[in-house]
Amino acid sequence: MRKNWIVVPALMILLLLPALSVAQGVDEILTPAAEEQLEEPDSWLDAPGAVTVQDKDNDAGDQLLVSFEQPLYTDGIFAYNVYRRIVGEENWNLVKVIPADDPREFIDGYDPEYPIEPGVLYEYRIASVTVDGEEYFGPVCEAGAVSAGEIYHTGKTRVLIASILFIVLIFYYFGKAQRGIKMYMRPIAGIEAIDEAIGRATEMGKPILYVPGISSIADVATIASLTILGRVAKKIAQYQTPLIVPNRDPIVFTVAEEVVKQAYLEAGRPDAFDPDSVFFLTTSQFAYVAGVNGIMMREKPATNFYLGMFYAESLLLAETGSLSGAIQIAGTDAVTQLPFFITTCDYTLIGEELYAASAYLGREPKQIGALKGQDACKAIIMGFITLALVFGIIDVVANTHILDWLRDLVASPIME
Amino acid sequence: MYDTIGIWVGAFFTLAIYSFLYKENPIYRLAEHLVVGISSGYAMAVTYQITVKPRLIDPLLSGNHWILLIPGILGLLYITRFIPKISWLSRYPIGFYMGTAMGVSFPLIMKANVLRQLEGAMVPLYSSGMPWTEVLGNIVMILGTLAALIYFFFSKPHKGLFFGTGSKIGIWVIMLGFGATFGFTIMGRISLLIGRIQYLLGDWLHLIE
Amino acid sequence: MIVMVGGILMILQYFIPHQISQTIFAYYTDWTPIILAFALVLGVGSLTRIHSHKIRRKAKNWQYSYAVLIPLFGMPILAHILPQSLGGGMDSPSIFHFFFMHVQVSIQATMFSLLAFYIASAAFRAFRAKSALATVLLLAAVIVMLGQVPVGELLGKWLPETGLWILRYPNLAAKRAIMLGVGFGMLATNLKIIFGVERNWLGGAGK
Amino acid sequence: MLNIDRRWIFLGIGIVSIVPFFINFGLPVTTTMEVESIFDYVNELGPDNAIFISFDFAPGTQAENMPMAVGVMRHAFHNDVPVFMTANYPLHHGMMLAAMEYVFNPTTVGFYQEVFFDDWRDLREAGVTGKYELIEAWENQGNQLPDGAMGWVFEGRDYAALGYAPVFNLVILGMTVSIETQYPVDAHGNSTGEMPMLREHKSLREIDLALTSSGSGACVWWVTYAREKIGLPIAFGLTAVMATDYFPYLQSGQVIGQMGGLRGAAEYEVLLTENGITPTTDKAFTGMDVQSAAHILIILLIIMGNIAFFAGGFHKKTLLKGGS
Repeated sequence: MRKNWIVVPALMILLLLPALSVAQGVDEILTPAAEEQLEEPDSWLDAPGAVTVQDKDNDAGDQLLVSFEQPLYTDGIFAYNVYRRIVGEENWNLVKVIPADDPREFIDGYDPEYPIEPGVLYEYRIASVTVDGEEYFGPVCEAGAVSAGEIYHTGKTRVLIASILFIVLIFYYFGKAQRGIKMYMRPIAGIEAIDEAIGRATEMGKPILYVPGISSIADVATIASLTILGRVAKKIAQYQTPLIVPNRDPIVFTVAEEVVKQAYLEAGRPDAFDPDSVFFLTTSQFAYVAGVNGIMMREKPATNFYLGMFYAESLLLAETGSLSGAIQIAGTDAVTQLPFFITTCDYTLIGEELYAASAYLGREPKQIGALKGQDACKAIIMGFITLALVFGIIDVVANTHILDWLRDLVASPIME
Repeated sequence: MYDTIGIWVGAFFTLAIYSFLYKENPIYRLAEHLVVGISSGYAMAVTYQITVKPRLIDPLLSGNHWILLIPGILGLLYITRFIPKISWLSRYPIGFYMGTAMGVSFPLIMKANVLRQLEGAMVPLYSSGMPWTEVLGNIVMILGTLAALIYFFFSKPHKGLFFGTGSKIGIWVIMLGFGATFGFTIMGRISLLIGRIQYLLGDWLHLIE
Repeated sequence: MIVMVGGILMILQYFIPHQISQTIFAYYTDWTPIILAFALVLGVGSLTRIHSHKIRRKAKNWQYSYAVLIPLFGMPILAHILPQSLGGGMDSPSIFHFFFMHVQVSIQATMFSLLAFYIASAAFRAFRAKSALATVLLLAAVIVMLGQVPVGELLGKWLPETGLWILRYPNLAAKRAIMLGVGFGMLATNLKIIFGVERNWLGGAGK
Repeated sequence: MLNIDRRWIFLGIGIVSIVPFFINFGLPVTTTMEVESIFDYVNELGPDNAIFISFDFAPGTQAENMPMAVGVMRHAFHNDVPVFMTANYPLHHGMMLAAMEYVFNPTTVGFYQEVFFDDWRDLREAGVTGKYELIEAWENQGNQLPDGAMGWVFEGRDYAALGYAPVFNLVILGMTVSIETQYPVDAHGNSTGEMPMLREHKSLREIDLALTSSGSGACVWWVTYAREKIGLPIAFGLTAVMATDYFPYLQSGQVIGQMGGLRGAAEYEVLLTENGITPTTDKAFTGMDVQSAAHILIILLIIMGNIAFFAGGFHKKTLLKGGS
């Protein structure tokens, strides 16, 4: 029964197997006549009609949109086989099997084994297939179009607009910052707390512990932390309070040392810099915690700063610090660690506040510019959400559908 | 046999780590160092097996994929990092990767993190048949998102009706969110402990099923 | 320079479906894994350096450095050089697989479960409702914790329901706001790196 | 009182997490819509569909992530849905192999009998690749399903252990075009091109679901690179620590459902057992009793600690002005 053509793509049978049971069920109930027909050796199926081929939009020239006319009588058909070949070639390739219930339109070219070459003319023919795998061919149709790649993807306009808007805003504020225009930034409560905590340690004559996180220098949080460390060290240099900075990452250690040295220099007290105050502890996470906890219990610092990227060790550090009675100020963008800091520390810089604090303290124009640019984008988002809220209320009250319109404005299709 | 020894060794190292709860000790330290070495060694072996051999060495040896020499050499430049004189060469592979990775992710982040989330925040407040908890939830969700965004807005002082009240509501919403995270974090850590106890009591001692 | 060209090229690539852009992208997806495979050498190299230093200088606890170095080089040898008949190779059963399955998995799985103990200790000694905000946080945490376990349902149906409500709405709002903020933060960082404003990530390479 | 040696508290947690194993309460776990939606989705699938299970977790979180991956894997095997398995990091590769070892191990209740790729080469070359005809032919060769096994699972027909590939986000992107170019061979060195399941599902476009059981932010890669690009449905299996952060993806429809932590895994096990897909619930469900006990202990500790703190005035500090 099985003919040559069906052995070649053996997988096809598989595809058909489950459909088979469904199709048979349907046949039995709805069209007993069709089944009888199938049993006859010269049974006759209606072949599909003409094939229409269009170039698909927004592709790399490797996809064609193929649709074909459904046969007049669909009884007994449970699938269609789609064959394609380059015009002038001998062999047909079976490129797609479409179950009878599926739409008669599909995108050809997704199959990596039979790719479509851009600019090549193909011809198609489609066959109706019976349950037993017999095929009845429709006409051979030359494709009405060749596939071509497009220069621009029209489905991505919204992303493009958003991206351009974002880039323009960031660069606008970059420029503004570089021209030295002062931009307003609201005071961040954490910064006040930092100053106050330094003062407190000075009064008590006890050291200050500064943990710059345990991540690498590539982490934005670490970079932010080191900027803040510079400012803190400068203040400390003026008061001559001892500073302890243990490090976990060797590269962060070298940068931190530089930063602190520079800060003492800027404060006019390079002589007060103690080279042992910034040191490398160990790379192992829990050993690092054990080391820092030891320092906390021995030296009893008056103030602990935990600023930067933290993982599971945050809890252990903050717990010991809280027991030693120190004032603790934390800041991280690690959302899972923030709750631990909030419940154990006196003040916590939450997420972006850490970046903002660093930009604020560092006073590097471009950082502030970037922050301003991001703020502008947030303002746009906030505008949209407010509008959505208003429209939502109007929708409920007046029974309109303007919210959908607004949603469509920003919605991008799932499939590209 | 193979598995039995394995489970005993596994149980030994599990207990070695737990001994840290009592006191730091040499066996704990040994386990801690071992894991660093083994995991890096494992990563090297697997990377060779899965990437370097089938994607670089095999095609090169087969002789007609000379273009793969370019990434191969670019990759080798990483190693110059250890030779101080020419360590600047290692910037090229790092630069290539960072630049392209940043570029690839830019539009995708814009879509998934920004546009898609904005779309998600625009839900109808009420449609027929919604229970009151869901309506209240939607209102809380929209207002909460807005308020939390205000909290992270640095260009305006947190004063007045919009920014003042907004940021206050914002921090409350953020705290509720963190409370949920907090609860889940505790839950997660305990789950991991449960996993180990199942290993010790079940796989090792066969005391429980 | 490479950074900038690479970055801009890849952004544009997203919007251009044309075949040339796709070919470039295919090369990129082929090459990057190969290049990055070598990056592993960096990590291994610095590990080797740190620990051989320790051994040479007989620093504190230097003996343990052997526990890092021996498996570091031993594992690849076991996997690729030792013949199968002597327990080489990567599939089970082999010495390589044994070390992974029974030593490494055990140690790593246990490491994080240590935190269950520390959380309990911190719960008693450090989690304080010292401000209104911290109180809200702790209350939400308690409700969610009870709501997530079967015993919460015994205490009352409202517990898991309130827990889920917190998760589905206020938590969603907070996380979405953070996600938007972080999204913009990442985008800005991407731009800063592409256009060379931010250079710290080079970590002083070649300086 | 607050200065109590914390080793006593450690001991308390130790006891609380061991004792419930011996006194089985078997408290019921009710299921939530976040997990049900994954279950229902997988339940609809059959032999012509295929799913991905991505092992995106390290040994550190296997207690939470493993039951999720195993649950979905057994569900798929039960419904004859082919399963592709990937891992995004070398260590995660080992987790994938461990999951297979568990599901195929005869000591596991309700295990599946695996048939290695090479063992059914002759049948494959004879063109017998459909699941049902394959089982028939295989059993005609004199093979018998061992006692207690839930069914046959043929490597290359029912599962493909693709494993780890570096820069996994790009691998996902590449698989949207072709799985075979990203994985010319699987983790056991078998040629993927010869696998029937790969012949039927050549790219992610022909896949119906990807579950990422994840212990890191890498789960988002599936959303960014597969969901957003070709619309592949994604399901999340997340550690509890991460679970709350990903609700926005759920609500915006970027993922179809998520399992959060051991609780999520336990819910899936309950659904599997209730629907007769596995004979018994598994490790996650058993763990929930301990979870209950430990949560209660920790809540009590928080309450006691706060009472002692506010009553005893332990280390009273004046609050900072800057802080609220």
